[in-house]
Amino acid sequence: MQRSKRFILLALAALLLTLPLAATAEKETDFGRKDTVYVTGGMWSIPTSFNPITWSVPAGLRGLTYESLLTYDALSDQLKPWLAKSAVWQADGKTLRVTLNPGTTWSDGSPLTAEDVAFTFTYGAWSNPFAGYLETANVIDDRTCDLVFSDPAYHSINLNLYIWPIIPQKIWSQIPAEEATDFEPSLEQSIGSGPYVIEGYDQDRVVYQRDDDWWGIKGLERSFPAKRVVYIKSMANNVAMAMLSQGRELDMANNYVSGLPAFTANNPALHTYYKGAPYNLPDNIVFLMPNHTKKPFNDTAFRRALAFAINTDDIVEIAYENMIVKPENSLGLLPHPGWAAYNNDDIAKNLGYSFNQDEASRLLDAAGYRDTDGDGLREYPDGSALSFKVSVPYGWTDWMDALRIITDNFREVGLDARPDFPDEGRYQNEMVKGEFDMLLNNWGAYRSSSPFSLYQFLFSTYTPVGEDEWTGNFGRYDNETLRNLVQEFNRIPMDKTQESNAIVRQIQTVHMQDMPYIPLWINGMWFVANTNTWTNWPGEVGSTNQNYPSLWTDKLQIGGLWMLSEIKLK
Amino acid sequence: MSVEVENLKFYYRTRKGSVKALDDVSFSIADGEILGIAGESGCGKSTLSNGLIHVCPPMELAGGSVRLDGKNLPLDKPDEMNTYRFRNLSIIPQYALNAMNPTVKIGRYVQDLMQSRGIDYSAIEKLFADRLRFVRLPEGIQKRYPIELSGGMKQRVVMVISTLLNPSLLLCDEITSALDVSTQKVVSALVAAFRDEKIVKSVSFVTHDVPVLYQIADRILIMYAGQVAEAGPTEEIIHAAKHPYTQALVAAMPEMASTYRQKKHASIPGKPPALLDPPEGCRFKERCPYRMPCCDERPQKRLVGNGHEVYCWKEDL
Amino acid sequence: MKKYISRKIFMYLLTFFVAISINWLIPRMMPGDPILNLISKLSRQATNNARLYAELNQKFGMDKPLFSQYLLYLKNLTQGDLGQSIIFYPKTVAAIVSKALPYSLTLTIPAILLSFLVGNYLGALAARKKMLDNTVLPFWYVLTATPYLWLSMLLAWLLGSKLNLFPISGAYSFSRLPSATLSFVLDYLHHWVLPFASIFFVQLGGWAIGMRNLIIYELDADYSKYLRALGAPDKLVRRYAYRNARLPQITGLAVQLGVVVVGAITTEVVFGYPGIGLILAQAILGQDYFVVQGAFLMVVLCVLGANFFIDIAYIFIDPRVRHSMIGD
Amino acid sequence: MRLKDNDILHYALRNRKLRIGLAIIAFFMLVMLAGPLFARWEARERAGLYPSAPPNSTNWMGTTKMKEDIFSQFIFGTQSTFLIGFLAGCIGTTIGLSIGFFAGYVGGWFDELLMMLTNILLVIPSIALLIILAAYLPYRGVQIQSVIIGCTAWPWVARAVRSQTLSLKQRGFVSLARISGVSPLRIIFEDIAPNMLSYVVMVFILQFGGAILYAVALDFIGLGPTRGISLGLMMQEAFQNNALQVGYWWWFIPSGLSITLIVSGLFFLNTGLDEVFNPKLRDQ
Repeated sequence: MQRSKRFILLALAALLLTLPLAATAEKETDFGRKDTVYVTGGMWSIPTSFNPITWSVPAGLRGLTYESLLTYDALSDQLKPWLAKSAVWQADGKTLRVTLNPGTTWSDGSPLTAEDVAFTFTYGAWSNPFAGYLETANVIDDRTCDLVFSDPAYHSINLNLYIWPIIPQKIWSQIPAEEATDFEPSLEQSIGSGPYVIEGYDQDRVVYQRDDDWWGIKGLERSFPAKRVVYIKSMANNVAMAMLSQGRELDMANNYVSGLPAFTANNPALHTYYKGAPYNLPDNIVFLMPNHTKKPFNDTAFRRALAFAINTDDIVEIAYENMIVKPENSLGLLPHPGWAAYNNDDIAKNLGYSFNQDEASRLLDAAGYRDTDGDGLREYPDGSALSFKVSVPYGWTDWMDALRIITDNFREVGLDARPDFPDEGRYQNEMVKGEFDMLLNNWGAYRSSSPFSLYQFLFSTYTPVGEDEWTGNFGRYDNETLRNLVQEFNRIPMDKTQESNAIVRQIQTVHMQDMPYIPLWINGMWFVANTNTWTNWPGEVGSTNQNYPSLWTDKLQIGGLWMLSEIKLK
Repeated sequence: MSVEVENLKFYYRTRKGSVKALDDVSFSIADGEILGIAGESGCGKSTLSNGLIHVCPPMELAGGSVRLDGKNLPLDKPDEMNTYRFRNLSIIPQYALNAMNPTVKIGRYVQDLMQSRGIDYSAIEKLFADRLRFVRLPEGIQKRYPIELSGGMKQRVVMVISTLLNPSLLLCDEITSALDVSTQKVVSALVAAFRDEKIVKSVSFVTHDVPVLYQIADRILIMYAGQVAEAGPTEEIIHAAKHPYTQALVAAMPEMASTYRQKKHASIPGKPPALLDPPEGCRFKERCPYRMPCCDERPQKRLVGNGHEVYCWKEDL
Repeated sequence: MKKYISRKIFMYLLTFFVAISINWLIPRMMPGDPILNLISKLSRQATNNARLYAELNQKFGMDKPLFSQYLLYLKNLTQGDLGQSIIFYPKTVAAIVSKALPYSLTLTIPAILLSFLVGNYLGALAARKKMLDNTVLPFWYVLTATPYLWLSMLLAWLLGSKLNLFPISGAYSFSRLPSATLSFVLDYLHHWVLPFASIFFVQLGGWAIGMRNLIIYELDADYSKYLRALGAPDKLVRRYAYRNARLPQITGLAVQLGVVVVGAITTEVVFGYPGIGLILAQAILGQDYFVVQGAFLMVVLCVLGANFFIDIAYIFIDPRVRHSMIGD
Repeated sequence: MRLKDNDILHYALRNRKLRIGLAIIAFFMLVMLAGPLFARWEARERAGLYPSAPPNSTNWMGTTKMKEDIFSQFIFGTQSTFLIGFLAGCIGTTIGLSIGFFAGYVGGWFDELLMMLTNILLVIPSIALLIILAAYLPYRGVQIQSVIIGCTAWPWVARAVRSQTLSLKQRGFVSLARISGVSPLRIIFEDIAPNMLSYVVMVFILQFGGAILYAVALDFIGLGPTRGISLGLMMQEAFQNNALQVGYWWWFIPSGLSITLIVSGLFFLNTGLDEVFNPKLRDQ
């Protein structure tokens, strides 16, 4: 009895002593360090289904394993060939002719043909981005397919050409379309066309292994230096930071990392897109969304006053420690070449807002919101008490910090505003049902080939209270003219910028005048890399890898894939 | 004389001063003798037993000596005492019913105990079995846990264990107080039997129950407030007590000698003095019906018969 | 014996039944539509909602009266159907939980058992000498008073990031896939050390204190006095005291199992250790009630199982229990 | 009676563990009560000149990333952490005490029933129950947190109190009181309760400390108060913002260290009291 216990103690002590020794010795690993790139960010939950056409797809699957027809260079605003050599609108304006690159194959070696393209875009209704307005998909030959649209929504179609993955007909034709999203392909069934195949996965990772027979090595004259890409599930902030600085099992993180400026200053191996502030490229816009079905948010003057009250510089400098760019103007557009044609500065100057609390107070006074009972807080014009809350999901720390600044600003102009941090579930519930006072959201305001995606998010729908709104007009802003303008915008071909800008000017004018949703700040494309093993990460200077540095879901197609093919071994 | 106790003092050290629980006590026990020690609770009789076996804080040896078989016991050196304990002097404690480790089998217990004392168990195994039989415990009791035994059985097991090494002196500390009357009888008969069989040479039998002593003791020592009041042959103490306290104590016993029926003593008025700061002189004086001025001085030992000593100033003893 | 065991089994079944009923009841007492709560997760694919709503409503029998819902819940449970995860869609709760369970068990069971053994040993050691006791006791107190996560973070920072001795994330290197090789096992152990140590040390303090107090009581017990009176050396007295003090500690072990779950959750979060705790924390933030409930059930089941095991083991360890059973 | 003669008080004043525990708790009580006089800002006020500033003459314990004054946060955080411990401790002790008392005192099937309930809740891990409860509550404040912690922590108190009551019941004075026809409530309050007072105080202290640790765990996994500040939240925010990695020790150390100190102080207090009330454990 005694002896065995002593033995256990000894064994334990020995174990604890030898493990660090084992660690310091050169470790034998399964994956060669120089063969593998370790990335994190963008994979928020455990990998569940390797089905490329569900929303819960593991990060990297669309892009590394399943490919889209085109890719989009989100830095230079250009569509680039990928599976397709080209996708050209025919003269009728309704037919999109897709021509595949030569030699496209699936990972099992069988050819990827125009049949697969046609299948992808006609398969089912749930899982098909063109469902409803794609008339037919005509296979012209092995390499060519015509997609014929009844009512071509050019901007939406453009978006999906570089997002949507082509799926193998031979696998998916066996799956009834209505079960498509429930289908969980086994690893054998996970036949993609991309440069990597799934090698394995666990609760906290997916390992992609390079397919050395990938068609693109010849077809695109492109290759990937890393034999493996290990996608690590997003981890606690401090763990990510520690692992990044060690660089042992993490090369790049697409995470918001609090304290990054102080941290990079002491770690020369760490690399960000910009050497100093703002460190990150702009990626999406966060809006303050008032609920238009509630008082006082149905009052335009009140909303405009709110816009003037917010010190967006504080958000950038304090909440984000200067890790993001400051917006150029109040239009709520990304500083991005693809959207530059629509950056109508004059509208912003004449109708927009800037941080000016005197103006905010003047507007509120003029609209009758005054402090009539002398408690330092404004009341409704009729004298009744005015107070409201602004919601952000609990745990989104950077947003929570930003929101504290915003509600402080509101108090400074005499408004009784309280920050509210509900759980994400309740936040979403209140959002889709229109039961909130005000909230912050950015769902559809991301970098894309056209600001249509932004206006579709904000203004394309209207759902009365009682029904659920899922697209983006959560505040139930009811403006039919604006809705029609957004649809009109979608129907103008991509290259006719002048024509579309005329419409966008109208949208922006209404937006700035009515201020239904207030643009707040521009979130960064969080990106930090460690250069100990892999170098030539995207950067403003000194890098030939000029690609959008993101491996978030559906961002590989706008730069992440290209980035991975252009990093170099140190 | 196998035991000679001279001027023994055991004090309890407390933060308010020393409690003189046993203050200058002398007596002796002859070979083959059972000395009964009686007195009210708090008179120092249990302190005496405990102190003889193990002086440990807060108890301390304040003076005096004990000779056992001619050798001085190193009472102030607990470690050296270890050699004498069990072998030369042993105790059957007051708490005999809880004295065994409940989670260890009896045989195993004795084995561990012997091993720890450096005694070869196999040499003693048979003796142990014989002794168990001697106290009329069933066979195979070595393989049982104490919890499986009745109170009387536990008591007997402890008696066997305590006397296993044939000690010269056996201290019995209130061993009958927790038992029912019939078991009391058996137990005290066993103590006498141990003596008769020469398993133990002499016995100090401490109890507050004088009738029990009448049955087995050869001599009786009456203690009061940490000191000896009277000592003498059993018959004399019971039937011809000299000390006023002894008289009161004996008078309080109902129907002496006919029965062991337990009954509360008819109480003597008053309380024993506090031993933290005991009064000068005779300690019984406050309660004594014969109090005299000279009682303020400590009474000297007076021999009033063959081996009958009294500590009292009263003249017409 | 039989009576005792069957009585125990009955109590545990009853407890389990109460636990699963609480589990069922709580979401239904909360305001709002639980299914809709779940669906709001599916927002990114709006088209799915109506269908999923109908499907889930039917699956969980939300349209039926409460009592039949309860029966349905029990029926699903007996078939091992814990429901459908939303944040980990389309995985079932059973699949997620069963994948995570081995990680939690291999982390917490050794931590509990080893801290129990070592803590008891050290506590007994400290009870031996006043000096030793006075010097190490404050240390035990500080250890038990340390929040698990605070210790986890400090360990991760010091031994992980600063000294670079141990990895601080995951259950095995990101440079591996599981295999049955020695190097994988070593790697696994290497990742296991820090989360293990965080739980181990906090627990250790508690056990040591408990043992110390018990030993002090036991050393004062009659049987210890008797041993001393018989001249037994301190060594034997202490050995017996330790032997007996261990028994109440084992009862404590059963209770501690439930408490360790706290440590396991926060520790797993800090180290990104892919066990039940991490799943639970994620499910809480994502309001994935079915996963929360599934994880809860799993934890309850483990704790109940361990308690039952200890109760039965007690029969063999403590003769007093065995004896009282015969008396039954 | 002179002070010197009072045994309990004497040992209490002499007991080192008790003194250490009292000193720690007194210190934090002082922080909590006198602190607000010195706290120049609200916990959430962006008061500092610089974000993440180390301790300086304006912000004595530095600032957070959000320019909040850590000294002020520390004071108000200590307040609510104590409040959580106190409230939850009170609730847990009260429930456990009443159930244990009545189960032990009344006995019979009533006892069986209550103990069955207690044993059931004792095995169900309370943290899991806590998480479930907290996860479904839409709003959480310090008070709600205390209530749910208190409501899940009582079973072992009940069990311990019951056995104490049983042993006290055996003693003569209770049966004497009973024979003399005194009402059970009077027996409980006049005879049993005073005898159990020391025990109750110690149970309360343990509950106090335990509740603080539970609250920290809840804060950490995102089930803390949705508004307000506590030491647990401070620690969680420091963790979220990489204070340790970046080296903002002034943000990270005070909260974690205070929690550890407060809880170990409570444990010291508890053991100290145990030794004072229980002569067997006293230092000789």
